[in-house]
Amino acid sequence: MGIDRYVRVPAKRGAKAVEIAVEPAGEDRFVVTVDGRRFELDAHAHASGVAMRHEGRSLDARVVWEGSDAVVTLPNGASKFEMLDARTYALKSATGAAGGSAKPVLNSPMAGKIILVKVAEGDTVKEGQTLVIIEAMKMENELRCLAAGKVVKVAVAAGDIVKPGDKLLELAYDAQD
Amino acid sequence: MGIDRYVRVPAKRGAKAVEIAVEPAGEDRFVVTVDGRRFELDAHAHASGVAMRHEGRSLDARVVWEGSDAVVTLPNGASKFEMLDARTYALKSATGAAGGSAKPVLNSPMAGKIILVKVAEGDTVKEGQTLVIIEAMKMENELRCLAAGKVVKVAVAAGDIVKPGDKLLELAYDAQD
Amino acid sequence: MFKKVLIANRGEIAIRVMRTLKEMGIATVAVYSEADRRALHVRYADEAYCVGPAPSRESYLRMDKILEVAKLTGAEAIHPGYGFLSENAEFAQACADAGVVFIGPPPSAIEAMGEKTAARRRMIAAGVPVVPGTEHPIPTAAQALVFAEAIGFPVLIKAAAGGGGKGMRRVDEASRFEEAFDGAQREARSAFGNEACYVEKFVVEPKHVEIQVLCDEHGNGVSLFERDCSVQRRHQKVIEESPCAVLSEEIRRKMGEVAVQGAKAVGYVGAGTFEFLLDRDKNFYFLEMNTRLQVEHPVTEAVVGVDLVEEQLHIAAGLPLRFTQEQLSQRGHAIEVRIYAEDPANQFLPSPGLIRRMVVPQGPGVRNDSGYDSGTEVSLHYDPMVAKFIVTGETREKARLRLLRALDEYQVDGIANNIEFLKACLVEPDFVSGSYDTGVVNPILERFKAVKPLEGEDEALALAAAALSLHLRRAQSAAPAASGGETDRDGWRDFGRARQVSRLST
Amino acid sequence: MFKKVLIANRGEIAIRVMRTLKEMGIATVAVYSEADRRALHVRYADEAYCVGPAPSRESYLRMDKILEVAKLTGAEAIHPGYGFLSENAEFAQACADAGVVFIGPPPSAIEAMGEKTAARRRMIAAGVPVVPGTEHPIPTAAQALVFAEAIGFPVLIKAAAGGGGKGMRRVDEASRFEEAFDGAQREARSAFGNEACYVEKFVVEPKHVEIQVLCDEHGNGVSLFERDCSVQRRHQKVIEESPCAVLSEEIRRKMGEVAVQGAKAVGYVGAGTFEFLLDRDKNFYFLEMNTRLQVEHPVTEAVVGVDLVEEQLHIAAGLPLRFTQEQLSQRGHAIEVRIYAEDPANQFLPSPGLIRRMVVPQGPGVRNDSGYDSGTEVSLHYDPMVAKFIVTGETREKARLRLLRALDEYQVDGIANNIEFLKACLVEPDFVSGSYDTGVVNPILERFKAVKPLEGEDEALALAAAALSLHLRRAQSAAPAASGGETDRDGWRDFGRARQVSRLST
Repeated sequence: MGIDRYVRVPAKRGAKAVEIAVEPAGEDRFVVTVDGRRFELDAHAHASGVAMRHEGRSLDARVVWEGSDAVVTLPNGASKFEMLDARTYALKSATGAAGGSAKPVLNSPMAGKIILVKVAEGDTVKEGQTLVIIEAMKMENELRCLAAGKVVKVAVAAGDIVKPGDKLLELAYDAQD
Repeated sequence: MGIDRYVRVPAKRGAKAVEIAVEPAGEDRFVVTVDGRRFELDAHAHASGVAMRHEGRSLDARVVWEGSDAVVTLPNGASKFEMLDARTYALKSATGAAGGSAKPVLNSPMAGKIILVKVAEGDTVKEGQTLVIIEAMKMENELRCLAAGKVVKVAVAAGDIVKPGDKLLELAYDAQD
Repeated sequence: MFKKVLIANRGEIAIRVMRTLKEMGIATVAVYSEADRRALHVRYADEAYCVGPAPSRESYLRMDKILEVAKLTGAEAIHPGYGFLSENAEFAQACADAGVVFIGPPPSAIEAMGEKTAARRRMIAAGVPVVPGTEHPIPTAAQALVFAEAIGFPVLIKAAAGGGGKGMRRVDEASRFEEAFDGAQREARSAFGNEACYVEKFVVEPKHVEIQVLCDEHGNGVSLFERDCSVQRRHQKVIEESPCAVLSEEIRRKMGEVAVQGAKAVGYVGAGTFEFLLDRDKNFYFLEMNTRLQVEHPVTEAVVGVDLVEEQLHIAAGLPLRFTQEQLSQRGHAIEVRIYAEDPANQFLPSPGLIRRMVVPQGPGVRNDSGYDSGTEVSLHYDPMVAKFIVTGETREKARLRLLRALDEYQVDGIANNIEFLKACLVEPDFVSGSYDTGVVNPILERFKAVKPLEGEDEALALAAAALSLHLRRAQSAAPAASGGETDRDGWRDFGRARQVSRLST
Repeated sequence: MFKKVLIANRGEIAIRVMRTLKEMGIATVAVYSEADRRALHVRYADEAYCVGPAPSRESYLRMDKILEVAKLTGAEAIHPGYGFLSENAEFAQACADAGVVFIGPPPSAIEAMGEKTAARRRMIAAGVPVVPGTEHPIPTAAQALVFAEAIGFPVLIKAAAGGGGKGMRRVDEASRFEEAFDGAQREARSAFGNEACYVEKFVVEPKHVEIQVLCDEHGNGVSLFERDCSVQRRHQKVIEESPCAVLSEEIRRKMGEVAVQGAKAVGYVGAGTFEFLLDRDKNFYFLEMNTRLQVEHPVTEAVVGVDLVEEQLHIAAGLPLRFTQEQLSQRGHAIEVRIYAEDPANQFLPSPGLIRRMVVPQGPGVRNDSGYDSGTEVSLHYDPMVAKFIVTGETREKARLRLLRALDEYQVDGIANNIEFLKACLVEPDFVSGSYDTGVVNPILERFKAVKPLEGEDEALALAAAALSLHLRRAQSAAPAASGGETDRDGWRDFGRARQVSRLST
């Protein structure tokens, strides 16, 4: 059947690495160990995720994959995990992308049209100040500044069409850490 | 993109072979020729089949694949087609499976338990006569004879568990063709 | 109110009950057989426990196991759904003995109504009109035949412990009687573990009309009016509606009064249904009482505006009814169809298997209760009902047209189903007029072709669709994986690989 | 009745209208933009024609093209839905000139109510109470500020041609007025091609309560009672319900009478809505009339038991109303939520994109109207509403709890959406009590976290689920293709191939 007898699945929860082992234990039965914590589970995959039973508790986990990230929803909330293989993990560690400090680049959170850029390079900006107005679906959306600082670079102009993730501005936040 | 510029799709409608050509003609546009009849279509595949527009008419064709058979449902009805490749077609022609005369084998139409076999080898049977009683989902289902003839072989006995397609009886129908 | 309730059932009814429980903030405990490990009702519950192997007798009918789960989980009450243990007085008693509330009538009421001939006698005593028939089960076919000849054919053979048409046989002539009686006994034994059968007069061209009642522990009882369940195939209800198109306000009131009176006569508590035959002259005869929730309860919910499961819970918790007869009324019209995994092209034989795709109608006035979804399996071990589907409209005709619209949207692919057959029933003139009787399905069965084949341009366009489906899947399969689309491919890769793009040489 | 009707709209409302048309046996003609080639409303129609490129102005607002399609197909009437051309008097006139019935009021009534300040004047003359404000659009921010200071802050800046909150700004202090006015004008110009704005008094802590009316060509008019639409975020309705929890029978009757009176004053024909502000003392002020079907019309349909689209068709065909005011009543309670493709974790910015999986709640008392399904795309060109979802219950509390149950079942995966935000609104104490006003959303916005992260054992179990999902997909991918399962694999093969089964070296 090609099912591995014992599978290790590295994952990340925020910046912290977790080790998960999945051991098949019969039809639709598994022993899953998460950071040393052992769970005996009935489980099967379905279109929307994984249905599990743990000590009688029925947990229908919705799992949405975004690339190698899994967003798992249970009745009490939802968490996103990065599911890694060893190679990818090593790569990410090298570039140090795990940092987590607020990025000094304002990327477009959506697809739309730039209506107005309210700041210029060199401007000093306050927290909450409107930086850019972007229109999508006939609504204007104001992108505001998250902390005080300075505008280093403006990458777009009114009339530009942007995709999600496109760089709009570069900022230098005032010293805080 | 790997999309063929011009694709021939042999198919069968009942016992008759049909030749279909699919020619992409722009985004979501195709020219499809069915036995020489030319259709200019807007079309795209979706989860349940193929949505088409033909001369303004919107045709949301449900397509269910059963192996290489396609069952296509349109508002006015549904038809099943065997979609072939040249190799398979040649093979089928050789074995002469296309015949179509009533098969002298009674296969189980369902999964279930044989309750009663009401005939024995050598019995003469009339049209409509009950041959086998099979139980599934707590209901008894009587399998009746479609034409007069003789029982050649009985392949099951009361208490047997059968799957769909399992042979139950062999019959010899009285001369008719 | 209870904090946790166990549902001793499976499929759509388990989920339907759990939906109301969740709305009431009550935790749910499911039980399941090994065959149902992947069933939706297990996923829907807060807790779930396996109670045995696939056969019902070893799982869903295991009272001991189910009560054990109730104890273990601290469930204060058990909802039995329909079928299985729902009309089992012994189970109701076992629940009481174990200190768990059985959400249904007291054991004595189940007993009084459960054995059909005893029920007839009780109802006759209570002044409820009944169909002529034997008052006790008859042990042998020969003895039964004597009685049948006495009341005159046609007669109906019925399982004393029966329900849902199982073990039921109509016999029109003496020569066919004994074989039918033996078959009915055999089926009854297999389905209920009790082969007792009885015989009654078959009322010709009747309507099957039933009255929904609710009774509380405090002596209150109300009728929630009628359902017309005359569209039956092999005594299995297929389409149900409320109101009944031919019922006058006066007969409706009378039937309701008689039903409440009958229920009170046996000390009934909870939701229950009085089934009647209604003849051409609007005489009605008691058939039997179902001492549980019915499959067709949603048409009453739609028209009367109540949640019958919630009312069951309130009654079981000892609360008085929340409305009087005067506060209840019917508004609009509702029709329910039962979608079965069965093959109309093949004598309606059950067709268990994997549902590859299920698409449920949406928009105004529709309700779907199902125990299945795309990718789930209809097991051969249990009832072949995939879903009950209900529409509501201002008028009967509006509801009927809405149902036709909706069934056009309904898809259950991968297994044979009766959707096309249901549509054929809905356009049958007798159904359209509302004056149909329980024989309405017979002429439809004769005419009905499960699939009307396409012709002319439609057939050519269907071939084009099949070819495009093949072509577009090939194209998708050839497209770079980087596109990242996680849309449904229906296993296309496997199929695509085996195919050749080449010319047919004829 | 018409034999064929063109629907000049897209998305859920086009499909909702077509569903009723199909139930009435009327053929349907869809129009679509190039961006909507694959949209569901194109698939649902009997015929469909492309009317131009993605931008509305070049497609859905092209009166000439749409009328050309009507001519070509022989459609006898056009249903405009909401938005787009639905409140465009010029289009209604063009339809009349082309001999096609516009399913809506006469051009004169649209004109009378369309320009908000003119409508105010008409309503004042008709005896309808209004909120104090300017009676004409004001050209410049400076002039508007003078007026705003005269009536006193807070004030509301509104687009004269507006609707749906576009171009609307609340201003609490003079210093922020001019910037807001300029922004409103800019947005109005972009959305409606008309920058005219006016200013009115902002009623503090009001409810937004509207009255649904139906008027026929024969001088009859009825009120179908109220909807409470006070749950708004940035003046966009999010949750609507009927009845309004705080309305007395007397105020309800008064509001209905005033609305019918106002409609008659402008010769209104068809379905329309009078929007009122209801203050703490139950004084109500006319805000504006929507001369079309509203997004929230289903809560009225549920509670009153009518199909408003069918009534629109009857009226447009010149038939008299099918009921009198006395025959109409409210039963039960209905709540609608609007499911938007927007990201609550990111200032509710629109999040267009591919819906990878959409699962719609089922069971009793739910209705879903959507223009999308699994595998379809929410375009950035149009409104980000994915679906309107409606529940019905015997009481307001039952409906609210049912909605919470149902939203737990609702899945829209692949794009950000507001479902969790809707749940947060439904448990807000002010919403629970029913006494909320239009400010109810503000405290929720402050507290709301789109995703509550899992903790402790739940987090560990979620990690187990993710690992199992990975593992089971790998196993399925490795299984022999002969198993023939055509179940959904969500593109797992691509992903599986890139992964390594190996140990993490930390």
